Amino acid sequence: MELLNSISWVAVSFHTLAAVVVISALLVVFSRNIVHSVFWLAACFISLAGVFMTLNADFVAMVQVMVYAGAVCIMVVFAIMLIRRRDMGDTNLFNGQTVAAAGVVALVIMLSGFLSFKSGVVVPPGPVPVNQVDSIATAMLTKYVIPFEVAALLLLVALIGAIFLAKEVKADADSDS
Amino acid sequence: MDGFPFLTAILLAPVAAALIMVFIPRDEGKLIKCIAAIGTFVSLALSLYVYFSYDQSVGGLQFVERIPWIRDLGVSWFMAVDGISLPMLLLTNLIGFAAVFASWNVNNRPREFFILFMLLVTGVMGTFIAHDLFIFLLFYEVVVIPIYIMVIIWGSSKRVTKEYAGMKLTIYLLIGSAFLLVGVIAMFMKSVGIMGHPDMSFTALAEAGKQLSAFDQKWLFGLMLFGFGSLISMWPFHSWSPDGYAGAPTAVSMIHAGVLKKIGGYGLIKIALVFMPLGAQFWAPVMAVLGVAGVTYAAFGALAQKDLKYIVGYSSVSHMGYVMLAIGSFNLIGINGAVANMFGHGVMAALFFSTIGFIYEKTHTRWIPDMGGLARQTPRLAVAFMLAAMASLGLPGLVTFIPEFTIFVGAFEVYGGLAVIGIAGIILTALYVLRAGANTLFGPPRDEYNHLEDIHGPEMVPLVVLGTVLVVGGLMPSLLFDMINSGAKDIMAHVADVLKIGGVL
Amino acid sequence: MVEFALHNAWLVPLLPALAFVIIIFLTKPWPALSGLVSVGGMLTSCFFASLAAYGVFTNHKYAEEPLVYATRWFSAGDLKIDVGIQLDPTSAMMIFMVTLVSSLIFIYATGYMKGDPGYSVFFSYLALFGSSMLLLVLSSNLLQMFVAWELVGLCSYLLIGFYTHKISAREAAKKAFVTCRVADFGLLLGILSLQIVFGTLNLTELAEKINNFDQYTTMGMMTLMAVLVFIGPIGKSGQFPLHVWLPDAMEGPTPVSALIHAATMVVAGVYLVGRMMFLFHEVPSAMELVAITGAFTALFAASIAITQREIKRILAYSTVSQLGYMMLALGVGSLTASMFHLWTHAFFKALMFLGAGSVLHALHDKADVWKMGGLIKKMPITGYTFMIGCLAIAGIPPFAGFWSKDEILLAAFDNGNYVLFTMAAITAFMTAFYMWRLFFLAFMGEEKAENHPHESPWNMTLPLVVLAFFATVGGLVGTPWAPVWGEWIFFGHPHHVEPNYLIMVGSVVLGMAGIYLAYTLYLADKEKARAHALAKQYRFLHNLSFNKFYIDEIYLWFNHSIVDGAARLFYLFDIYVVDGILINGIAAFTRLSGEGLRVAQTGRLQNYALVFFLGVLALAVVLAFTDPATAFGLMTGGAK
Amino acid sequence: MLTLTVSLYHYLILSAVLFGIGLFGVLSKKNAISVLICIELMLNAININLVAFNKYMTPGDFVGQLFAIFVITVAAAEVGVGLAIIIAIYRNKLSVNLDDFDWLKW
Repeated sequence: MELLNSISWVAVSFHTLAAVVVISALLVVFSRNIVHSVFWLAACFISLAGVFMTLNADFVAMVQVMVYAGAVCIMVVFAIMLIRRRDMGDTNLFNGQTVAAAGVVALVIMLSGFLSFKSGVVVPPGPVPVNQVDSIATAMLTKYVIPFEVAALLLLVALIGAIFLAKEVKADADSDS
Repeated sequence: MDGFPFLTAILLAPVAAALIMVFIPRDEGKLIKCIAAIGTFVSLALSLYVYFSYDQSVGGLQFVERIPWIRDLGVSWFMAVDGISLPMLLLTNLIGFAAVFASWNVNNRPREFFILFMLLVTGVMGTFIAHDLFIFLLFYEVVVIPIYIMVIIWGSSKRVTKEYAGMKLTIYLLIGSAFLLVGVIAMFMKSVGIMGHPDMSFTALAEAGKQLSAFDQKWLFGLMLFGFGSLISMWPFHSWSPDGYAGAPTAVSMIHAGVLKKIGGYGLIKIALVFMPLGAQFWAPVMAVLGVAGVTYAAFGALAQKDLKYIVGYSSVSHMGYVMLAIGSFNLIGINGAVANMFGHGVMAALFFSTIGFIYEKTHTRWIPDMGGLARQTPRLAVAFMLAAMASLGLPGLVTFIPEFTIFVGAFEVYGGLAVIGIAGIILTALYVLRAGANTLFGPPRDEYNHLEDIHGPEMVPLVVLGTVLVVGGLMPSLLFDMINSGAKDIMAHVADVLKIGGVL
Repeated sequence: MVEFALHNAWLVPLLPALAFVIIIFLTKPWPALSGLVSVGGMLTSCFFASLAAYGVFTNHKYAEEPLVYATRWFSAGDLKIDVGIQLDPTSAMMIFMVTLVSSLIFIYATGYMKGDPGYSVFFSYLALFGSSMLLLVLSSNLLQMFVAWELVGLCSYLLIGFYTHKISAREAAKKAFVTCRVADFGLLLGILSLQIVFGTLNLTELAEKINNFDQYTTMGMMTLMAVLVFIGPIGKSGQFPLHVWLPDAMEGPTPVSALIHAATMVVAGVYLVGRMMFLFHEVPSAMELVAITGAFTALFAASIAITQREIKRILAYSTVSQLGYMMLALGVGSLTASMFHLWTHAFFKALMFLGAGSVLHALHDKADVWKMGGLIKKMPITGYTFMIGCLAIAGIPPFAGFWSKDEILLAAFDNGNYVLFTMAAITAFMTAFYMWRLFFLAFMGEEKAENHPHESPWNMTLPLVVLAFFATVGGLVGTPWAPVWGEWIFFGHPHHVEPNYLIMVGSVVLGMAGIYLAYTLYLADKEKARAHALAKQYRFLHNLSFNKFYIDEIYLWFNHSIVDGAARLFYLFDIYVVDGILINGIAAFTRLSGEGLRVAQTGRLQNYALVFFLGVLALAVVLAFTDPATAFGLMTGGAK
Repeated sequence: MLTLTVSLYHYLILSAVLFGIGLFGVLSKKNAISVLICIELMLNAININLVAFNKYMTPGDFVGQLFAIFVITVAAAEVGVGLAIIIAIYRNKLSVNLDDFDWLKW
């Protein structure tokens, strides 16, 4: 019991979730089948939502699940289906610069890890407010209302753009000729 | 002086002519040429007036016009003339006027040709009368573009294509100006540091130059030497000259060999030497060696040529070697000789190129083995050719001899044996010039040229104008030398002044 | 009037120059008028020259101190050059001789050139030629002299190459100019060093300063200057080894040859050395050089002349030889003898050249003496005047050449250099031989049937007669018994020589022997069998002499192989190294580096991203491991 | 004994690793869709940072979370447009292999 008490459940869940995140992310990259990649991506997103929970960011976690695990993954799956092939094996291969990329990435990780420790951020103590959704909603609709609206506009434009781009071009070709 | 802005008027007359031409229908070739002639003539007449009303006993800068322009950079519209810029200004106008008539038979887009030509002349004149470093560079850049376009459109392709020639010419000019620009900016920054306020005028910069450290002077002069050196076709930065002249249309060759090249020598004397006397002293032997190398090398180069324009192209490199040698001799006699030689060579080269232009126009060849006996069929052309040839080999009695002699005196005093090698160039010059003349003009006449018309009417103008200057300047060298001496002695006095201070420091 | 001429002697060169200008700009379309202007100009000039000469020779103070008037020509810094007139007995004698001989030649040319399409131009050139020579003679300044010197060269170029359509004329003209140019290079260097060392080029001032030259310079420098100055006359006066242009100069019309060989141009060199005696006098080694060059040239040219076939070529080599004499005289220190020979030579050589011209005129330019013969019967005036010339040059008293040649031999003998004396004596013998060989072959003997000679018109024969007169009596002004000449024209102190009868008789004997030898070989022997046999027997020597010791070939080879080779080498260097490697190399480097870097543009986004992150990494490293201020400085290039 | 704690640095390391994996995928995958997916991973890594900093540095404020939400929004839009582009290209080239898309090379 003492042992149990001494274990911070937040810490445990963080480490577990982090492990899942990293492993599933690795699987996203290393799967040879693109469909598998997308599944691992969904797993990664969901566990990331858990990570957000450990950070007391419930709302973000929820959005994460809805937008990423839900919308984005589904969209990607649709796209894959549009570009369908009979055999989905070997659809997700590495290109010629894998080794170089690995080197650069290793350096990036080392450097950012080093910088994280070097930065010496002092964490100020302080209570974490509980009623977060309220606060976020208030902030978003008062102080950040313009970015909010701009984001909405962006989504609209992206929607129209996506439709326009993905539309069949045959009609255009006809009208051109 | 008396209020009327002569120098600006001289500068703007061709511009005005160009502006009028814009409104003339393109097929009115005759009218366009007449306007060009009038524009350049106005400039010529005014500059003659200025030349002869310049007070040599007073010396210094005269006909000064000074209007502040960009105050933060200390730039002002500072136009003035002294004993060094006046001969150059006069030369530009003489050649500009003659070149219009040498191009009398340009019938391919005459309007564009003459508009560009007017701009070219204006740019060259501007460099000689501007006494503000910024304006000087401005006019220098004005020159580059018309030349490029004119070579590309109206040039001729022989050993190299005209596109190559134009490109080479332009890139060289730009490289020269790049060196120059770095030097000028550095000089300006240093001068701001010394004076405490920006001022781009030559006079202020010369004063500031007195306080430049010896080290600064050396590297600044080095930059300017290579900038101006590639302009004056200093060996080994000369190879644009033969190709460029060969590709360029007659008028451009005339202006280019006649005066544009001289901007290099003029700049070396009036800018580099005056601003950085210690640097000049340091670099003087280098200039002399490069000068002598240029003289001999280019003379041999000319000897191997069979294309008339190449011969004159190489010969002008060779003659500019003398100018470099003279500046390198770093004494008053040498500077006198350098400026006078630039004048003499300018007149001579212009006459040469105009003659070759006419020969080419009439025979459609510049290849010497294809010619011969032209003296019988086109005697006036032969006279012009021989006059230019004799001036080229420095015949006494023509305007080129006394300057060369002066240079030899100045250089021989300082460099002895080195100068002897340079002076030996006169033998080679005689050899190639006479060979070209003999093979072109003399010998049995060729039947295919029997129908040739000799030059007549407007085509005579270059011969008359430039020939007169050649002879008069040769018989009365004091007309030229008194003027140059009045400018050169000021410069050398200033230089001696600075050297004395430098010695103390 | 005499005073006016004395003080306005600049009119003497100016009048012919004016004639030149008038002909070129005004009277060119009317040949007869042009000829008149030219002759008129020269005659007027001759008139003034005579007056001036009269003025000088009646006032002995001019022999001590020359009459000089000058004006500033130009100045550049310390370099101050004057132009002016220097009248002393030497120059007075020269202007008289030049204007007189020139006038006669001009008159002759009016007949000789009749009908030539370039008649007017020819006379304008002649006038300019005379004017330049007169300017040279009267110059008070070395640079002015050089100017005239070069102008003389230019005129000779124009006149030698007057028949522009002939390739040989063109080449000869070029050769003359370039050869002289080579020599002028030396002269110019000499003038430059004089200017630099002594700070003046005015002859009188130079003479004073050189008198005590040790204040200014060393003996070595003096020797150098003297030798450099002497190079000019070597070229102009056709001394060995730069004599090659002179024989070729006969490509011009004959009056030109006469003018070049007798009165103007070639004697300019001798005159210059004479004028510069004050320099040479101080430098014994230079004097020796002058003497040796002169003696050698005299002998050398004579040995070529004895085998030549063309009439003008023989005369040309005889000129070279006689100029050698004059140089020899200068070299042994006798300005008097040299100028005396110059004076007499001008008359008899002009006479012979004009005579040769008359012959060529009659024979339609057939120049080979072997194809002539018996001309004296059909052309008596030409023939007999020519004979007078031959007598004069052979040194037969009382003709002019005898006195001057005798003077030179005497001067050489007195100088004590017996080798030079012997060379001069041998030359005298050879001269008599080859001149009379020419005379016997061309004028005596049998007439050739294919020739139809006729006597020339009066305006050609009149000058011959006048010149013959001077060639006969011209030497009497300087006989050993009445040395008027030496009283006036001397260097240092008046020249008095005791008549040396041994040398006098000896030189006459040598001349007679030469004539006799020529007589036996070429006139008495109708078939010329012995002459041919001799030529065959000494084939090698004959060929050597006939081919002028192959000097022209050597020069030609040098010019074509060495100079042109070097030129080609330089040009190839320019095209392939300076242009090809250096200039186009830089251009090619720019282009190639572009080509090379182009490959980096793979078009693959992921490549770019990779490099991009590498850059970000580098930047991050810089930012992470350096002090922020330094990092900022690094990125902004040090600007504050 | 092993004390299992969690601090800002843990989150930063996780973020760095996730970012690195995503970057690796972006740089080395052939399939365009896969690259798009990996970009999402990178964006998520950023989100971790934003939210973690929010919690540890400015607990009373929600700017970090707000920013994360905006990032998610933009990411969603980006995926939409990106996929549309990939489909459009696929229609022309019948390939989603990025190695084939090098028309902009030299």
